[in-house]
Amino acid sequence: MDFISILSIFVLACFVGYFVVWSVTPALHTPLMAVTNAISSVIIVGALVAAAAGGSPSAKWLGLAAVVMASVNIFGGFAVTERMLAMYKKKERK
Amino acid sequence: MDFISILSIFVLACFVGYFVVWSVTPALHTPLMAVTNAISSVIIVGALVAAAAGGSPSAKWLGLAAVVMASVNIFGGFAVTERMLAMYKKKERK
Amino acid sequence: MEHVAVSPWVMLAYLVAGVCFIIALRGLSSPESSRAGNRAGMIGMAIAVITTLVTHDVASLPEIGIAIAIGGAIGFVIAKRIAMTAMPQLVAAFHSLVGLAAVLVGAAAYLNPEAFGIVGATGEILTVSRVEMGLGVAIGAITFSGSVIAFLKLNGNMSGKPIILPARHFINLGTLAAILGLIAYFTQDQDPWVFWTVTGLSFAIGFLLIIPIGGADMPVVVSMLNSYSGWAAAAMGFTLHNTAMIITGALVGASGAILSYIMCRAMNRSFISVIAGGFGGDAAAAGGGTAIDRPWKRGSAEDAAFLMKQAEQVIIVPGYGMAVAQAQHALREMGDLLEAEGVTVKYAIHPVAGRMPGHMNVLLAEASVDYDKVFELEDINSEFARSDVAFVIGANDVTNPAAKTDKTSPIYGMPVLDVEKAKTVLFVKRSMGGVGYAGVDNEVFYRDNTMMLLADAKKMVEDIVKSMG
Amino acid sequence: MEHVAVSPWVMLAYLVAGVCFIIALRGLSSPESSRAGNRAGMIGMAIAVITTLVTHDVASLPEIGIAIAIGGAIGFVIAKRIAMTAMPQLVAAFHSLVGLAAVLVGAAAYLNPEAFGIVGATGEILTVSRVEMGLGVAIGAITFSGSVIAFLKLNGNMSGKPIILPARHFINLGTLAAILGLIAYFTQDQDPWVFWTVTGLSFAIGFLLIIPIGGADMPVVVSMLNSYSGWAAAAMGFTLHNTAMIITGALVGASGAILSYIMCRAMNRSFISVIAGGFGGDAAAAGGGTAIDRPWKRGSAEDAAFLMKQAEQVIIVPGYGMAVAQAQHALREMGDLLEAEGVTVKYAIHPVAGRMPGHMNVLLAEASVDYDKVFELEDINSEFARSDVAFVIGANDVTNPAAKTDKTSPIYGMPVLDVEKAKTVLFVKRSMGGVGYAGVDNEVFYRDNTMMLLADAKKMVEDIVKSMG
Ligand SMILES: NC(=O)c1ccc[n+]([C@@H]2O[C@H](COP(=O)([O-])OP(=O)(O)OC[C@H]3O[C@@H](n4cnc5c(N)ncnc54)[C@H](OP(=O)(O)O)[C@@H]3O)[C@@H](O)[C@H]2O)c1
Ligand SMILES: NC(=O)c1ccc[n+]([C@@H]2O[C@H](COP(=O)([O-])OP(=O)(O)OC[C@H]3O[C@@H](n4cnc5c(N)ncnc54)[C@H](OP(=O)(O)O)[C@@H]3O)[C@@H](O)[C@H]2O)c1
Repeated sequence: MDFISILSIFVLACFVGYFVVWSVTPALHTPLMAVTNAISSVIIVGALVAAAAGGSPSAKWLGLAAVVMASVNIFGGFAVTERMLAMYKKKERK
Repeated sequence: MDFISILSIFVLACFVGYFVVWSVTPALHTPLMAVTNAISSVIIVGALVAAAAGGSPSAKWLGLAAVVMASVNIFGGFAVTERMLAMYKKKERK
Repeated sequence: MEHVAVSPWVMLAYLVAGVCFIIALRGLSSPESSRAGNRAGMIGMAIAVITTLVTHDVASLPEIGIAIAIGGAIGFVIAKRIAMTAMPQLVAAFHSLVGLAAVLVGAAAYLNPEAFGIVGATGEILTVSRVEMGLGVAIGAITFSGSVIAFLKLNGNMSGKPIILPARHFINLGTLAAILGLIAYFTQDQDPWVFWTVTGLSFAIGFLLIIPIGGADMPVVVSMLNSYSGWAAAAMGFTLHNTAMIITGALVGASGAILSYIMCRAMNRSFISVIAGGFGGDAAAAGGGTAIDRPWKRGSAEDAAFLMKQAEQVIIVPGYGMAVAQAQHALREMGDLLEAEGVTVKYAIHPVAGRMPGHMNVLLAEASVDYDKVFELEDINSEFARSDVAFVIGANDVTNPAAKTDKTSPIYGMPVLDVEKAKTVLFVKRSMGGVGYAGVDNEVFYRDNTMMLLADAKKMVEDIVKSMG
Repeated sequence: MEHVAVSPWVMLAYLVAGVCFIIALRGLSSPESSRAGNRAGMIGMAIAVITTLVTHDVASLPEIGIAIAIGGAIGFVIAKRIAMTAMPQLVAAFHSLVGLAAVLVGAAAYLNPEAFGIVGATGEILTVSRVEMGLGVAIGAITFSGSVIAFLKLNGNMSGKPIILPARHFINLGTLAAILGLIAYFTQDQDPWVFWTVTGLSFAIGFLLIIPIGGADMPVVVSMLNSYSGWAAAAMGFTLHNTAMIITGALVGASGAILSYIMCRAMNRSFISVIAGGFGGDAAAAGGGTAIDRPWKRGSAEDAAFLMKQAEQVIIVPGYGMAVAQAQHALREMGDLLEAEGVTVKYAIHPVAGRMPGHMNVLLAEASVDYDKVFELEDINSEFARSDVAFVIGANDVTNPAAKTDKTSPIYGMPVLDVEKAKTVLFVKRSMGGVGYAGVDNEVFYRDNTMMLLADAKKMVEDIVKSMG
């Protein structure tokens, strides 16, 4: 992938982000914050690359530390979102 | 640009298209049809490439014919959209 | 890669052009921003054209200049002269040109692949480019011939009646299969006969697919072809590795698909049933036989003028008949006179009133009706009950309460305007026998609070204006 | 390119992961689709992680497994245990982890660039990667230290009072300039001191930027830092040529920015004024001095119960105080009892009620209030005039009519709920002196149709429930 392709992808992704976030209903803004938290931990990909590679032990340990942090976020973020979303109910008590 | 970059761009552009078209107000659906007509004539880029190149005279004439058609669309499409949009007025007669 | 390496600046320029097109459509989210959006579209197109010209060795600049000038002049004149009521056929005609241009570009790429940088190491066209080229040409050809038929039907050059061939589904599916098969074979053998047969069959299938569809269903078809022209542009964009074309293709493809969907949903019909064809010939043809012998009340222009002047609020419901009669200017005048009398005047637009999406809005805008007096169905439907007069002009199906109650009606389930809830309904149409697009009778004609104003819409409104003066 | 050539299938997998994340956010457009969306997000994350693991030579799978297990377990337990009222600080804490992870990844890439495929022909790190890395680390570090402060302030471990250093704008701008200058210099000289100084300064600026901002403005800050963490992920995505990270970065970046914008707009404050800091300490601190000696009416739980049982429609307006008091369950019980008496109960949610966007909705959902009884400001504001009782519980600013009339008020221009139009307003708060976030007095307290119910929100509602039984 050349730089310009990546830039194109980024620009279009910004448009998608803009539209998709405005389409979120205000009642779900708190879950939105939690789930964006979880997905921004996709940075774990970088952490895994660092942790997987041989060569530099310090880089490996930094990577492993990053894996731990990102995992907290991923599991915590998705789980708390799931927990919140499970609370939104309609007419179930009738 | 490799195929996967192009595919990524296409996929994201489809999302953008989906969102942006739903965001168009129904009152402007007719101008929407006219303007999409105009922009889909960006195919003129291909026509220009064919018309510009030496080598194959038949390809050149096909290209020139395509340039004419696309130009009708581009000028006609944008002009008629402009004409329609100029009609949408608010409280100007007061 | 085998592609000619393109400078990143060129690719950046095409990306910018694509973004301009996104901004152009985004602008249409409100009338205020729409004109700026349209300008952005023009800028994007200029960027795309200029970038292409400056980054290629142009052996024939004068010819290209002349071609653009000819095309531009034709387009410009058409755009200035066309009547707003003729928008549906204009859009169809323009689509046919996009389709044909795509076919020509595909053919040129086939004849001169070097120019497009799609020649592989063996001197043959790259396999992936062959697929993209085949698909682009096929979609372009279908768009062309389909749009020509749509144009002829909408413009009245051809009867709107569905033309049903025997075994048509069989023929159509066979032809489509042949086209796809040949495109697959094209990857193995780039012989001219394959390419030209794909092209020829695609032209044919475009005709075949559209002739069985009734004239009144043409708007859905036009929108669907709009979508196709987008996908054709996207396929070309894959061939040329051109971001502007890919983005545009996706935008236009999505736009056509969504508009078709909106129309089908608002008509409560499935897309498949529209495309399968056979429904909705000319309104007259479809509903000519309805026997009507129930009592109804006829009114005159004077009655209507009197009633409306006394009203506090009048809601005007325009429909297809208003467009046909070109009554929008007279209607605006009537609205002005009423407002001068202190009457509140609002316009209620059903999503499929008229014959294309947004049709009524553009006509009212042409007659300089303020757009903040023009309301969508959801926003105004609750107001009929609070209004003294609903003035229905050339609309029919969109006011038919059968859609709410009669499960056997062809329009059952379609959302309709509740005009019958107004104190008085004034119904302008030419005859009691003439039905609308769906070919069904309308209960509202026979209600106690309805007064029929039988005449051409424009003439009737002009008479009302005279009686008010 | 100097990058290691990656298989197209891998890139396709990352694209699919990115699309899953888009679908995840799209799902949040309605509660019905939201859980499927969340699942899509999980699938996307699984695809990204698995793709990375299977396409790299993993020298240390056990360690990685343990790291994921530890992190996952911690995250899971926190997610299960956390009180819904503590969501703002939880989000802040999670952001700090994303920021720190980004810094660590950046540092790892700096120490072992070969593993990331960003080494140029000369054996040095590619210039463009250095810029991306520098930006990623800087944004990550700011996100980390800023989020830590936000967490401490929201969690009450640190006073919410703005801490104003002398010449802070000067210090901050200087530090930012130094960071950017060093990143530019980093392209020329990849010496460790440059990298670590950038990292250190960025941690420092994160602290410096956030400490002058008052505790109550923290939600805007958290959202802004959310946006930053997105851009940090996108910068890493550029370095790794990873579509999933780029798409995610853009999504999260947009989300944070838009939420900040929505909050600022709903508070009628400019983003700049929030970020410049100095506003809104602890509510008590900011408004402690307001002298109140105008007449007002006090009511008891019995009065409130009696009034509401007689009502046809009661609109409940929850605010920050309800969250603090954790009164949502008692409130739901009260609503159930009222409905059993035939009273229509609705909830009106102001866009910035509470302390984070959607805060009240999530608390009401926790107490199993049906979400179709919960309305946004625009949808319910016209209903107060038709309601017998507006029951305001722990809300203040969002009901303050000064926003509509008093140009000198700090909240002038902010849209507010028109509670004073209801026949009776019941106002639950702990004291007459305690003001809200904006630190201003509320005219509604002193109106004839207002009855103050002074007590802790939860206690008061429980008392009302008792009097009803
Ligand atoms: N807008 C779209 O995108 C779209 C697309 C596809 C299909 N459609 C369909 O089109 C229909 C639109 O409904 P509609 O209510 O607007 O129209 P309609 O139901 O087709 O009715 C048109 C009415 O206008 C009258 N009329 C025709 N010419 C007239 C003239 N010169 N003066 C006065 N009256 C005249 C006709 O009666 P007389 O003959 O007695 O005068 C008829 O009752 C819907 O069924 C919709 O599903 C719309
Ligand atoms: N939602 C967001 O995203 C967000 C973000 C940033 C800022 N803000 C700001 O936060 C404010 C939110 O408005 P709001 O009306 O929800 O809250 P508010 O104006 O801050 O008022 C809270 C009220 O609750 C009372 N209260 C506090 N603890 C209580 C308890 N335990 N029991 C009963 N009452 C209690 C307080 O009075 P006493 O002390 O007398 O009890 C106070 O009057 C707005 O100004 C908004 O701009 C919101």
